[in-house]
Amino acid sequence: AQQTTSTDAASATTVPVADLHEPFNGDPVEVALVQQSGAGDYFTAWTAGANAQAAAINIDLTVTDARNDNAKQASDLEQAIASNPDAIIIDHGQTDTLEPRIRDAVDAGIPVIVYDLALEDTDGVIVTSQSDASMASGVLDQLIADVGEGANVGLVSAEGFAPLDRRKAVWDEYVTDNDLNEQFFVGEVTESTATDNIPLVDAALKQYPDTQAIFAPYDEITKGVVQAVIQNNLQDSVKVYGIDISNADIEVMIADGSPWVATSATDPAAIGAAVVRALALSLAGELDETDVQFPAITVTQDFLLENDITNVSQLRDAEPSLLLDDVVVADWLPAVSS
Amino acid sequence: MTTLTVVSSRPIGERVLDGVAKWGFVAVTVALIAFFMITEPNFRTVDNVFGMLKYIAPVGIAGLGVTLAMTVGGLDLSVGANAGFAVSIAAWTLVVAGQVGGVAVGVVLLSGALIGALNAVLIVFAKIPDLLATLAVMFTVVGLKLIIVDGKSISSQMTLADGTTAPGRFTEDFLWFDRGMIGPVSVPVILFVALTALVWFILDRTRWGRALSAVGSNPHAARLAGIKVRAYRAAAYIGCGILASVAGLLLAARIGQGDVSAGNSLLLDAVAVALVGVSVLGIGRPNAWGTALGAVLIAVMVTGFSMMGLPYYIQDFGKGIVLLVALLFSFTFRRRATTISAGSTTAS
Amino acid sequence: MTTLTVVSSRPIGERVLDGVAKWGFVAVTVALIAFFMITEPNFRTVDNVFGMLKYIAPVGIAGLGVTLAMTVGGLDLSVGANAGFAVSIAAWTLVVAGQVGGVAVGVVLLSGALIGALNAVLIVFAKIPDLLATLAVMFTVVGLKLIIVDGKSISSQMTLADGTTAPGRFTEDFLWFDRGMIGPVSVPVILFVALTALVWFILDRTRWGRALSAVGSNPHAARLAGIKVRAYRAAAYIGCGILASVAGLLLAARIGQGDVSAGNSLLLDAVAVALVGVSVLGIGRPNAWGTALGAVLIAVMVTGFSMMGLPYYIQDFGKGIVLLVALLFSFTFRRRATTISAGSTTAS
Amino acid sequence: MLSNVAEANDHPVVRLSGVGVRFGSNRVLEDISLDLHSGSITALLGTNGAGKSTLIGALSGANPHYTGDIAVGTSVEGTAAGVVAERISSPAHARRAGIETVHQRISDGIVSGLSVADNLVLTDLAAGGHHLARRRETEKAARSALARLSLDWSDEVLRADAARLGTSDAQLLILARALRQSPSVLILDEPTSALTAAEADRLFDVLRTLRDEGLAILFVSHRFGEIERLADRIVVLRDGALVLDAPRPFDWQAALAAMLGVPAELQQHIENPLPPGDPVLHIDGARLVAGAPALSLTVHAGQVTGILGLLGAGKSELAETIAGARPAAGASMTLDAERFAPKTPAHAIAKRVVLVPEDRQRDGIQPGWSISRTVGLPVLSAVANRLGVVRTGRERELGSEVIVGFGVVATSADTSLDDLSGGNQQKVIVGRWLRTSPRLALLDEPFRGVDIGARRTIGEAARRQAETGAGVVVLSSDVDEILDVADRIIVLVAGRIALDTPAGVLGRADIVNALLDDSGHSKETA
Ligand SMILES: Nc1ncnc2c1ncn2[C@@H]1O[C@H](COP(=O)(O)OP(=O)(O)OP(=O)(O)O)[C@@H](O)[C@H]1O
Ligand SMILES: Nc1ncnc2c1ncn2[C@@H]1O[C@H](COP(=O)(O)OP(=O)(O)OP(=O)(O)O)[C@@H](O)[C@H]1O
Ligand SMILES: [Mg+2]
Ligand SMILES: [Mg+2]
Repeated sequence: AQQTTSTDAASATTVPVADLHEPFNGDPVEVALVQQSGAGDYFTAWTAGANAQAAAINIDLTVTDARNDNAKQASDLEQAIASNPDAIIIDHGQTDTLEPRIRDAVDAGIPVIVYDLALEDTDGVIVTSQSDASMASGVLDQLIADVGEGANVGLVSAEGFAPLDRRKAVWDEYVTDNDLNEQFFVGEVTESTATDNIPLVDAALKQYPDTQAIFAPYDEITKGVVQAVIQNNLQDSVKVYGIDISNADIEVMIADGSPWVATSATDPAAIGAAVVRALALSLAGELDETDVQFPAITVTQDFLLENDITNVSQLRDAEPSLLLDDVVVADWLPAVSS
Repeated sequence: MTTLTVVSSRPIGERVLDGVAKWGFVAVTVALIAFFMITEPNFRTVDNVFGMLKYIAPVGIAGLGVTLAMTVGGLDLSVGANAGFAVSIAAWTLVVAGQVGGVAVGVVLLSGALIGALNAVLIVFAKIPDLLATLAVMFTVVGLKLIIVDGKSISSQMTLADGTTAPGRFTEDFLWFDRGMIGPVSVPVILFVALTALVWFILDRTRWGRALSAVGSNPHAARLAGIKVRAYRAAAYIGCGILASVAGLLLAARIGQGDVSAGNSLLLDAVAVALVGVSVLGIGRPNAWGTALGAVLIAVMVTGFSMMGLPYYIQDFGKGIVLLVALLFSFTFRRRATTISAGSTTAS
Repeated sequence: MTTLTVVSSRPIGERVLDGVAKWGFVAVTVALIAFFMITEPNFRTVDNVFGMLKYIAPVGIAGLGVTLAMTVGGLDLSVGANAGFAVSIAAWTLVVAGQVGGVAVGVVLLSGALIGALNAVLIVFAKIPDLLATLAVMFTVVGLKLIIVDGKSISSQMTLADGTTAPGRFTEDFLWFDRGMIGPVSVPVILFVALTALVWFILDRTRWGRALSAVGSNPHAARLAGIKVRAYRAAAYIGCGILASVAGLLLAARIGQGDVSAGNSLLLDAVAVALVGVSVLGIGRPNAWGTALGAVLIAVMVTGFSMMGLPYYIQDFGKGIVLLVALLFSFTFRRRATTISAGSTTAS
Repeated sequence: MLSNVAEANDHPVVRLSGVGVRFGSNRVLEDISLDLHSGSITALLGTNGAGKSTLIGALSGANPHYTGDIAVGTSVEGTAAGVVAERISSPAHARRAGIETVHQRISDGIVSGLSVADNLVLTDLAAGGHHLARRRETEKAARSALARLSLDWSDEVLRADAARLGTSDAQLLILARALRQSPSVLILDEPTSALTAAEADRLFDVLRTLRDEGLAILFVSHRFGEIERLADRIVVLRDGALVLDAPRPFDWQAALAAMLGVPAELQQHIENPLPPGDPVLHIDGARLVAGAPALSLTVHAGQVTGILGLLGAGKSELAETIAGARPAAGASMTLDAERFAPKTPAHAIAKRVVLVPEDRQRDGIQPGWSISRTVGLPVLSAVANRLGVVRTGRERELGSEVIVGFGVVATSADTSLDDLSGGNQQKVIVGRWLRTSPRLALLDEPFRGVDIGARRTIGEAARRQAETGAGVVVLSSDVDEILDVADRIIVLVAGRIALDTPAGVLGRADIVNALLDDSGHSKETA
């Protein structure tokens, strides 16, 4: 299959095939990337990063996107195993759904690497993740610093989505430990998450206009929350804390009078690329750990404004650690992302 | 010669039943509003009322489009895709092409009309049944949108493919479509009410509306009565496309960026309010005020239930139950059976 | 005595056009399959063929349900919600109640039949138009499901409200519905083919099928002919409900947990394949094999496009274009059915 | 045999006592008491809207919401003293009781999407029996049903979608289906209005045989000639009440008076045929039926041109071609000496050429629309003001104009067309076109299903129109209808003009002979 990589950055840094490490110096290495979702800004960037890194090191990446349909992801994985690739990357998913099939792959001798997927049995599988716990605690520390203990707060999130559930667990701890007064918990994840959350938060704010801070641990939701706060003219009294970052998010954060004061950030493109590198290192026999964590940083509105940052590339320049270009690299395997 | 029969006055019982059928849905809505007003002090505020209307405006306007399509006996499954396309194309015009709001509005309306025209050509000239044609257009338009924007949301200051920063941004005059006020009322609310009145006026008061419903109720007979059936069907789909793109315009101004997921959930809502509109006032056919009322009912439920602090999943259940009760009032107690023609799967 | 009208043999041109209308859709599918077979070596494998069929089985089976509802002239918007409910209720029975697979299957089928019966009661007895009734049921069932599971996905080892760990798990006999093989063919594929054949047989070969079509195409005439119109309509919706729950059963076995989002995307797909089924074989009315073929076409596109490495959004566009081309073949080139002369003027 | 019939006549098989029906507040039938005897044909007469179909609705189970009692079959027999009341609760129930019904509307009897053969055995679907639908068995059963009416349809026809049948064939299908059940009571609601004379004759032969076999037959018709030939007894309904019940010999003058409520003339002939005026429309090179020669015809203003032809002669084809409803395919036309090539009905209407289509249900009615909306539809631009806003008052005036002018039985101009009796629907559709003062009016089977009074109303309206200088064309397959109204008579046989004569020159027999010429029918002797 022909891989479509529209990224010019990739071709610029491609190492000649012959100079690559085993097994990348011969025929293209067939890798299947089985995604739970490839849609939305985060995953689009993630996939682009993975594609760029793969193209640079002679990996032929076949991407399937289940579009949040877990049954389809199960089928995609089965079909990936049936096509007997050199390795499989799994990006997000449901443990119970994927675990038995991952075992099938391991039993069939196919190397498997997972990203942000909790497994009970990680035997023979490389596990990578961006730490939800650290992301959440990063912004929540900022929240406590801003509004103090015992403040009136609200949570806008949905249940039933693994990363959101993990972030909520951290939130619940912070609420108890800091004696926060949780006034409301609303929110949903839909096909149009940003727009569909506006009325929910709008109603909550009408009910509790004295709210001081809102935690919205998913940037699509955060955008809806910001909209609802502005709609109620409460941007001076309500602070919003989010998770994730994108060009679109930065635009919202730096807008005049934006209530979104802090977010936790990784660079999805860099992460997508790093996952592919981790796989490459392991295929080359050079990866010594089986559990790779990618660090997140907390980005505040003030930081963005002070440094005149208006998009992700400028943020990368200001915070080079986002690029992850010193994580899972080798001489023959430099970091490449879109 | 034959004489006119005198109408005898109808028994009370029947009149009560007719009243229930006619006003049952409205009564449920009013009862719900009253309930929320009593239990939730914040529900009563003027701000909240306008807030609800503002929130529901895009759904209501897209629903008006569906009402048009239903009037000619069809259904348009591409309204959500159309609105989503409008969001992205508006963002592209403003941010990437760096144009002002007026240009973006023009581009959006044009794209809506073109998508409507594509539906019209497929249905009227290529004779593909409306449900199938609009389904195919839905996929195509969603795909086209994503191809144009490369699957990404467009926002100001984004880096373009050539490495430069996008020159434009969402201009104030464009954002006015969400934030602007005329007197105490915001622009989306005014647009919603104005478009409802316009669609009502056209459908109910003008000869063109008459012709549209004639086409919907018996196209064959309409043709023999001298109605240009194909032109009217085409016009209805183009009108529907334009209304869908207006809904997209409001969404774009609200989100303030070219959110790729915008519009996805609009289809079901728009079809739902148009369907509810058929029954709301006991009219039994697609109508503008009914559709608007259907939209308001949904907004009231979403806002009221949220204020009560119910989790979203109890809201779904509540929506279902309220809808059921209202439907029971509207149809079960009515003496004449109604069938809603909502699209066909066979060529006409 | 009577003279027979001689049937003149039809001109070649007409027969070609008829062939295009009848086989155009199939030709597009075959062309697409051939294309993928040539360009994608993996597409050719037997594994892949069965994999595709297995993947599409739930959509196909739910589509068969929609086909039933369409046969009696209706449509069922609650199939996705029904299947989603089946997933959660199966998980609840297995994990929380700790029952074995057989019990879960029974509970699932029963819930599907009940949801179908609820639709039937609303449509047949409460006289609510089918689109509205099934829309309201859709909301209610989704809400009910989320209330039952507290908005959470149910998985083995989960902590219950009382702090204990759930006693059960997805048993092997339940998972057999996804992983089991009979000979070289997996259980979902066998179920899909068997149910398609069953629905085809009932609709095309039994008198109940004839009665269902009669009810769908002219309920008034069917009633006057003594057909129990209400019973048949109710039966169709109950059948549709059961088929939707079978689809949910397969999804549950595949996902291996009570995923709350399961079934969300099923509605549009099921309606799409049933609609495509109407046109696929040039039959022009809902039919089982057409629906199955529609499902296969979608599976081929999704798999083939993914293998080609196209991003998801190009796949949408591709789906739209393929659908459009196939529809053009099926409808645009179709000749209008003409009046036939039965030759009933006779010499006496 | 004969003595059997006489004996059977003493026993009613159906007894209606005090039957009443109301729709909403509108009481349509009041206190009807009537016996139907086996071995006897009863003709049911009444003006349009008198309640004939409503009575049949109650008898056939189609409308179980009647008051009073209907006793049937065994419950009547053997209870000489009194009858056991029984409620006919559904069509299936009526059929079990031995009542078979052919309803007035053909669309109530044909299920499109199913094959012709399936439609012929439609009632089997409800009756039980074999669960598999076996095509060969079905076609065999279908064939034997058709044989009853001496019909022999080809396999191609039997397997075709029933929707493709023409009106007469569809009517024959429904009749054949009704007869195959060997019922004890047969009810026919205007079965001949869509049949040609030859087909009607064949039907009558069958009905006489059935009567002799002991069936009780109730028969609705507006054609006195038919009734005179067939019926043993006439029953007249007026405004929902039974006003006359008379055995042979029939006093038609009295029957007509009973129907209309006022004395009226039975026969009506054209006294002074109008002479042809200027040519209005000329058509040249029209091929109406496959294989027929091209036809040329000039229609003159100031008179009614009657076009007579059997089923499939090409009448509708001709009318629809002129009205732009069908591609002209090689035909060229002039209207008032100017080229006339309408591509759609809208073009023709703009030139004031209007068509009253033969199938009002399919081609004339918007379901659920009121009389005034229906009347206003073809003249929307006149009904609306300059801004396009419909003036509802004006619309209602037009509706009332048609109601009064054509004697439509309706509560008001806002009454839905769905609630009108068949004949009254027809009056509305004819009326809405004639009131537009067309240049050329084409009336395709305008008398189908209308009562004698309405037939005169429509006929007079057509003649008045002609007298104002318009061209009027009436197309029909009934000789008497044409003789009643036409100043010039054209007989169309298989797409070709077989006769063209001014009225009053040739006798009825000559015209009938021209009609049957070439078609293999036995000729009628003068
Ligand atoms: N479903 C209905 N609802 C309301 N009124 C009805 C309905 N059906 C019939 N009517 C009214 O009942 C009256 C009798 O109608 P019916 O059809 O029995 O007349 P008919 O004698 O059969 O006339 P025709 O000769 O025209 O067939 C009419 O005035 C008609 O308007
Ligand atoms: N669309 C069509 N395509 C081919 N043949 C047709 C079509 N419509 C009608 N015919 C045939 O043309 C001939 C004339 O039909 P037409 O309907 O004009 O007859 P008619 O004289 O009006 O008879 P009827 O009494 O049935 O109205 C018939 O043989 C008919 O089968
Ligand atoms: Mg009648
Ligand atoms: Mg005709």
